[in-house]
Amino acid sequence: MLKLTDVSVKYGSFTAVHDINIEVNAGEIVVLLGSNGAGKSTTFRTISGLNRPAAGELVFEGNKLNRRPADQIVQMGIGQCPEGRKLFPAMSVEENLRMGAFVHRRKRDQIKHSLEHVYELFPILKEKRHDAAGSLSGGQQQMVAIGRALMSKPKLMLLDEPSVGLAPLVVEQMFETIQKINKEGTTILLAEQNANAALKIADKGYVFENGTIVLEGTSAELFANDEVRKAYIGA
Amino acid sequence: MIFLETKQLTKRFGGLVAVNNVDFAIEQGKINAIIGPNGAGKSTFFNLISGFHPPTSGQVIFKGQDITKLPSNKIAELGVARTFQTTNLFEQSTVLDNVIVGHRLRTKSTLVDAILRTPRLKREEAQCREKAMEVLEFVDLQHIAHKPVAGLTQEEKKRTAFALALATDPEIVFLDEPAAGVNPDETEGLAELMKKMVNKGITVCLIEHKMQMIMRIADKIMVLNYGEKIAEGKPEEIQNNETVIKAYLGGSASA
Amino acid sequence: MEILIQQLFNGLTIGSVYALVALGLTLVYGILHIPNFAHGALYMMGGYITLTMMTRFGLHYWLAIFVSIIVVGLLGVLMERFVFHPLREAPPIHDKIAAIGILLFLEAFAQFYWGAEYQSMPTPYGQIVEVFGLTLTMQRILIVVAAVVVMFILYLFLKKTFTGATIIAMSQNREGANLVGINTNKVAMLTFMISGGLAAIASSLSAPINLVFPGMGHLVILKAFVIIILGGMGSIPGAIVGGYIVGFSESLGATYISNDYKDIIAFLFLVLILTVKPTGLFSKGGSH
Amino acid sequence: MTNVLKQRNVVIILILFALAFPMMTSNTYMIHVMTLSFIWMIGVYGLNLLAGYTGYLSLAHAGFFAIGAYSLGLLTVKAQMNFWLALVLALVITCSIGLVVGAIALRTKEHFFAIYTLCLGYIIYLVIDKWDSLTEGVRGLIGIPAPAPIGPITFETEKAHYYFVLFFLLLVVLIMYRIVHSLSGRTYIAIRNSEDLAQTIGISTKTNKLTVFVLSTFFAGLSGALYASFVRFIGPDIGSTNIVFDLLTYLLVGGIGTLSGPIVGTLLIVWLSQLLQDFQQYRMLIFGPALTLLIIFAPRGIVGAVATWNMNRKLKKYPNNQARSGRSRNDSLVKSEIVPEKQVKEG
Repeated sequence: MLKLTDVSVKYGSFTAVHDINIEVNAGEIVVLLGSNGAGKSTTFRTISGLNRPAAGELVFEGNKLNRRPADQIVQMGIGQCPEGRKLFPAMSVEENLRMGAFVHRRKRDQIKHSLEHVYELFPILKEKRHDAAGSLSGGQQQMVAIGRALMSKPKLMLLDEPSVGLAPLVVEQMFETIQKINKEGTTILLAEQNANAALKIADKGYVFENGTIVLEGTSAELFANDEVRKAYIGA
Repeated sequence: MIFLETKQLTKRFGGLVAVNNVDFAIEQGKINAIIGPNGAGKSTFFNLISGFHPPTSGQVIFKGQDITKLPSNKIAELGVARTFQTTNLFEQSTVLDNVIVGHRLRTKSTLVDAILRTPRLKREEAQCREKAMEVLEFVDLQHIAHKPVAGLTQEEKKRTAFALALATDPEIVFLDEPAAGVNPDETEGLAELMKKMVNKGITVCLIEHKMQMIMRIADKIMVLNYGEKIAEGKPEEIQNNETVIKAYLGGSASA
Repeated sequence: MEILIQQLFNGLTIGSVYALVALGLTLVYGILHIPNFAHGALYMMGGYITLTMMTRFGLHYWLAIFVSIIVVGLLGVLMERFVFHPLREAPPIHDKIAAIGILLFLEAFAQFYWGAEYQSMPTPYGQIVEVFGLTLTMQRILIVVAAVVVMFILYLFLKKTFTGATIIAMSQNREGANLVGINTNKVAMLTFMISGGLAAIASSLSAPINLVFPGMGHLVILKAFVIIILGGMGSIPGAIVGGYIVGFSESLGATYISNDYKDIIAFLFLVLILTVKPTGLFSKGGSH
Repeated sequence: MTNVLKQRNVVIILILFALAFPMMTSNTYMIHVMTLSFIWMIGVYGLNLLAGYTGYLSLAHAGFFAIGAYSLGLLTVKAQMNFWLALVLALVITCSIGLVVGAIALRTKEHFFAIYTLCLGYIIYLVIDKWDSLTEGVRGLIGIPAPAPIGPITFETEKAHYYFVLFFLLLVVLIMYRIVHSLSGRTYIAIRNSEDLAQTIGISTKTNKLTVFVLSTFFAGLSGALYASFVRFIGPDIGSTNIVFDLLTYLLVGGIGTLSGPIVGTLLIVWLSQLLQDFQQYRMLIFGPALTLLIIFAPRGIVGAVATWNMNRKLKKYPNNQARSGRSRNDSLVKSEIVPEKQVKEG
């Protein structure tokens, strides 16, 4: 479904991501692991068109993504719940969600359905639908961000560290929800520092270190691997 | 006397508690590291100590003096230096020119001195230049002292930023992700440089994500998670600390 | 008492014009975070184009205003495309200077093309009416009513349509907007179009009671800046409320303090505000 | 080293040329224009010190220009004061107002500062325009005297006035040169570069910014006072924003944040405007777009462009050089990659 071949991304003279290869098949949950600054977010930004790759090829369902602007990539069916959430803080929860359906703005019925669906996944959002998104707690904001990405009915959803800043209990619920979304037919590419929780729900994973992929394998393989542990706490 | 410590340091941004009741003592002459997952409040903690943000509550004590409410330039005068994640250097001028101003706080000449070219100004300029060359030699950049910053590699820029901090004659330097954005072998070089600083008697405190490096060089590590201190100790202790592993790997610490 | 009411009505009239100009300014500030110093020149161009359409092409007042909205709106779009867009990543001092360059050009252009002399704009609404014992000109009533209508339409557009909401969304988080599939370039152009259009409406409405001349935008734009600092940079309700506050204080100041110094009132406001709160009223605390 | 020598030679040749200029032409009009451009240069240096070296774009400087001019004018015409005493007092008055205004204005930053100073400039203009009883309002002040003779030296002729102004210009250039090449100059550049960083290396940004602001109003006031005594007539117009926009154009064309930029830019534009004499009124049809295009394509003006070219040549001398200056766009992205905590706050 999504294939990255030898992709490199540079910021000025600094190579943030170097020659990475990633393959995501339809229906999978794929996780990118690695510490902060290892290159996960850069990879995401490149897939969603916010950054331009310096080399390599990105292909989504047979179409090249390389030079497309971010808004077109959303239309092609890649939704992103970005690092830092990037919500519209002064807009209400519902307005945020509606903006998520921007690419489907003419399909009123569909928007209504998607909205209901998001409220089903996150009942608390329905309660707070008239509150400003910026006034919610971190976990609830994360829900809005995921909900907003869902509203575009993506075929592939990119989730950049959905567990950041969330209390452990909420993290667990978050991952359950992610699994649920996946079961409903959305392919998921996840970046996480929370290796344990992520590997539990993922089919396969890639481990990033210093901008390159040092390890890849099924979740079971990675779960048992000492390198993963090393990558995280240097043990 | 404790060298530098924070007492119940707390910072709130709106409803979010970025740093929550952190007590931390920095040991003199050692490499102290602060680690933690993304969003744990490390940078905020740094900013509180260096006088960049006022804390919501709590205190920062440096050599027995309460520096909580001092503006950052006063804190610098007391011997506390810091670097930023992004280097913020003046790209158009040379490495040396960038570093010279670092010693400004130890000089007294004023605008009048500048206009009249007084002996004091000349003396102090020479002094600043000397200091700059000295710290450039220390960070091993003397060979490119006259090269414009715009043409430097990321690692060289980091070293220039170190030099600038060192030019203030600090007793302690705070380094905010010194190795972010540099290659693995260059990271090695920066680690060596930090050890060298400590050997020279300058206390180092850093935030870093490159765990292998931290575990190798740090004498003491504090771990933050959700703005709270969850562990503190030597690298070995941290590596085997259940809470820390849980914070990093998540879920039950079975891995 | 009668004078007071008369002055209050005058304040309402001036305030309406200020609010329209400030709205355009605040919209652009919201999405690009630049103070558009050239906005006053757009206001001036609006006045001249309406005037030319009426006198040279014999268009009806309303039709002339319509043409003016389109032309000035497009002028705004050109500015965005060719000046502010390329400067998006430049240091903050750059776009201010660029805007000043545009301002100087447009003023020189107006002087070159239309001449430096003051011109008056005819209006089909010159009649004088008496309402509740007050003597008012139709034009002034028109200004107040039209401003309210325009603001209401703008409100509906921003609040009730998807396209309008994209402007709000983009002002709150540009990358976030990009990631839900909004073409941020298009939104930026649209915003400049609206901003220019509002300036054109404001000047076309007020020109019949003032005059048309190359420097007519100077004072208005300065006051509009004061207004958006008063109401919060980027805030839409703030621009409206601020516009009326400045309008009222000016007309009252002119009566009860000094007509000569009435223009200073707005600036004294500003000096006061920024002296007490350097980041402006209603700025979000804790940023940076 | 050869570079320094070359630079010094250029400076000496320029000074000699400036000294010889009145001798080379018998056309007093040309001397008049040259004197005027020297006066503008002094004002441009004031703007340059603040905007170019410290990073604060002040749009109130036409106001300070006017304060300098009116102070001198009023003290000599209305108070019948000795010229030299009046000149000193005029500068003291300008700087005092500058000190008060600066203390308030510098609490703001970036666009707030620009807007604030723009409005302050307007207030100054309005006060001059409306305070009839003091300033004569739109009628203007006439009969401002030329400098009083010092012993045998008189300043009545165009040539004498030329040298009088040139003296001040050279003084200002010398002061600027010394400031820029001193610890103080480095301090200001550090502030322009990043106030946060400057503060953490122990620089009191507050004091330094205020010092610069006052000194820059001093230059503006000096320029205004010289203008008043040279033109002999002043009206409220000299405080209008057009003046500050003119100064800004000179600065930008020459090169903001460069030492020779004000001279290059002012000479070029003033003489260019003379060539387009009939077009004078509409000069902004060309200079307006020029300002905009310059800031997009050559933000550091003519002098800056030459300097950049020189630097790139110098860079090439180092073979291990990896890449040219990382564009700011990329830098900001790097930031977003490695400053996650800031973004958490945003949410």
